[in-house]
Amino acid sequence: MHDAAIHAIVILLLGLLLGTAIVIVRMRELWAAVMLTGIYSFLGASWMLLLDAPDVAFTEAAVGAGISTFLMLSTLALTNRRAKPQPGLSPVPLVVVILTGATLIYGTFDMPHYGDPDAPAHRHMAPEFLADEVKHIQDAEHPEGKPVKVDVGNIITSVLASYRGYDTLGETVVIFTAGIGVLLLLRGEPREDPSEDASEEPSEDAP
Amino acid sequence: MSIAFAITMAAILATMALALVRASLGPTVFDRILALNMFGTKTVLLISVIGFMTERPDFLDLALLYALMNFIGIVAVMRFTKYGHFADVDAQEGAR
Amino acid sequence: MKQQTILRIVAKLLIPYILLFALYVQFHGDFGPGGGFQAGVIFAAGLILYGLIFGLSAAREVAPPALMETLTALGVLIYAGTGVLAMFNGGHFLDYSYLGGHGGGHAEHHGILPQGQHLGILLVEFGVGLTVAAVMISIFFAFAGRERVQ
Amino acid sequence: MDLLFDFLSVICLIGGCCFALIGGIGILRLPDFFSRLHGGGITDTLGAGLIMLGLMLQSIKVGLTHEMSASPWLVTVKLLMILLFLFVTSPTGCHALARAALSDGLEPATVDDEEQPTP
Repeated sequence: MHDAAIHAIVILLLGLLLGTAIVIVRMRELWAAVMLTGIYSFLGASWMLLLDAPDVAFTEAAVGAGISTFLMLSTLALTNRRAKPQPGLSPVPLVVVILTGATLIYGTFDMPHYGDPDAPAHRHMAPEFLADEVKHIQDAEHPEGKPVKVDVGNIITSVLASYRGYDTLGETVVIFTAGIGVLLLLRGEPREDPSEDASEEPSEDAP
Repeated sequence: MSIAFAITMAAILATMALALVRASLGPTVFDRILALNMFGTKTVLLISVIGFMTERPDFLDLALLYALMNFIGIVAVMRFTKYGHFADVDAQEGAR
Repeated sequence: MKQQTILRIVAKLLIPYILLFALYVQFHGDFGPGGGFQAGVIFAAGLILYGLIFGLSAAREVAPPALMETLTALGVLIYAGTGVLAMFNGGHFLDYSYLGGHGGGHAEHHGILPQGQHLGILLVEFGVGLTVAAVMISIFFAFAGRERVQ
Repeated sequence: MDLLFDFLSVICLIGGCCFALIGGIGILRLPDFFSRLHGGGITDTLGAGLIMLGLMLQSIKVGLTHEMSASPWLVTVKLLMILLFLFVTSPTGCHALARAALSDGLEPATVDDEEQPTP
């Protein structure tokens, strides 16, 4: 009963996601499309939560609801608020998308079932990560030869920050580089600080 | 209890669907933002109920986060629809 | 937006909690969901809310852009520096077990948590959070400071 | 005792569901923006409040039966904080929205407006 209810909820959620995606595609007002991507992110986070991935959902929540809405809106502020209407509809993109989608879905048939304990992902490295997690609970019984490696409550944090420290360092450098890139692009010409002369500027610049 | 949680989740999802319809129809800008506001609240509720249904109460951190972040999204959208940019407007806005 | 009293007061009420929640996510990430990246984003979101309500110049006073750019680099430096510190203590790069202060780096005493790992993860997550928050705030200033190009 | 808590919490949850659905229908069916605000208001305050109250009763029930663990009480406090934030942010959003709509020149529909197109 419990599992059936969760499955039904997952299907409803996916249906809502699909509906949101269709609405986003049909929206000509770009800011409204941005707003709807916020809604999409709400639904996506709920769905990830149902798949038992709270850390991914947490990232989605932190980025999707506030920051990404704001960033996309500020991009719109610098470009254009409405999408250009497409003159004619060509069937080629639709065919390409349907073919790609069908191929991807066909590919998932070979993937292990959700939560399958025999899946390669659960047999290769995961037992080692998990074993280190439980070790501190029964630490007293353990023979001395085994080194305790990571002993942090959240497995995700220990995997990300310790086992895959190089990876996370690389990601941090990527964020750093991206930030520097955006700053270099948007600070192209030296502008007057608008905080100082905001009172004069509009009267001079106003058309 | 799990049936009650499932019914609650279904009702919340139905409300979300209604809000989504309003967000897509919405004749004025403000209708859409109102629907977004409602959608955010419903997400907070949905996540809380999911946390109870799957017996993982640490999911509530996520609901708390959404309760806070939803407000930021709404303020950003409202400011954008009003001014069209995010630069300082206090001088232009005057005594409005 | 500054003229809207209710919005301003509520924002004033909320911003401390958003920042506090970011710190909670940052330092509780070892045990609950979340970590440096999420905490940085939430912290930046708090400041962005401040900027949206009280104006860009007020936000620039709270978080000077020059300082933000420095912090961007400082976060990466803290991360890499933690790794180098482990090397100085005799381990590999980013091998936090050697940060424990016991010298040999073998912290597997009975009942004692491997302090090095805790310390290392804490430092590294702090570096990530610092970089992410500073980058997000810098991007906010960069985007919001520009006017529409027509 | 458990049964009482379960009963009360189911009543709260179902009540919350009803209010959420009423608000959802309201936001879809009401004629103009200012009346749709009411639909949003109902779900955001009474609907959210009742559902949160139902969840809180559940966690209080767990907290009373397992005295030694502190976690159910933490859950209750977190729910209370979520509710508090919702109660603060959501009406503020509605208020700012209504204000923005008024200053944008959107007029609330009145009875006279409705009579004119359908004489």
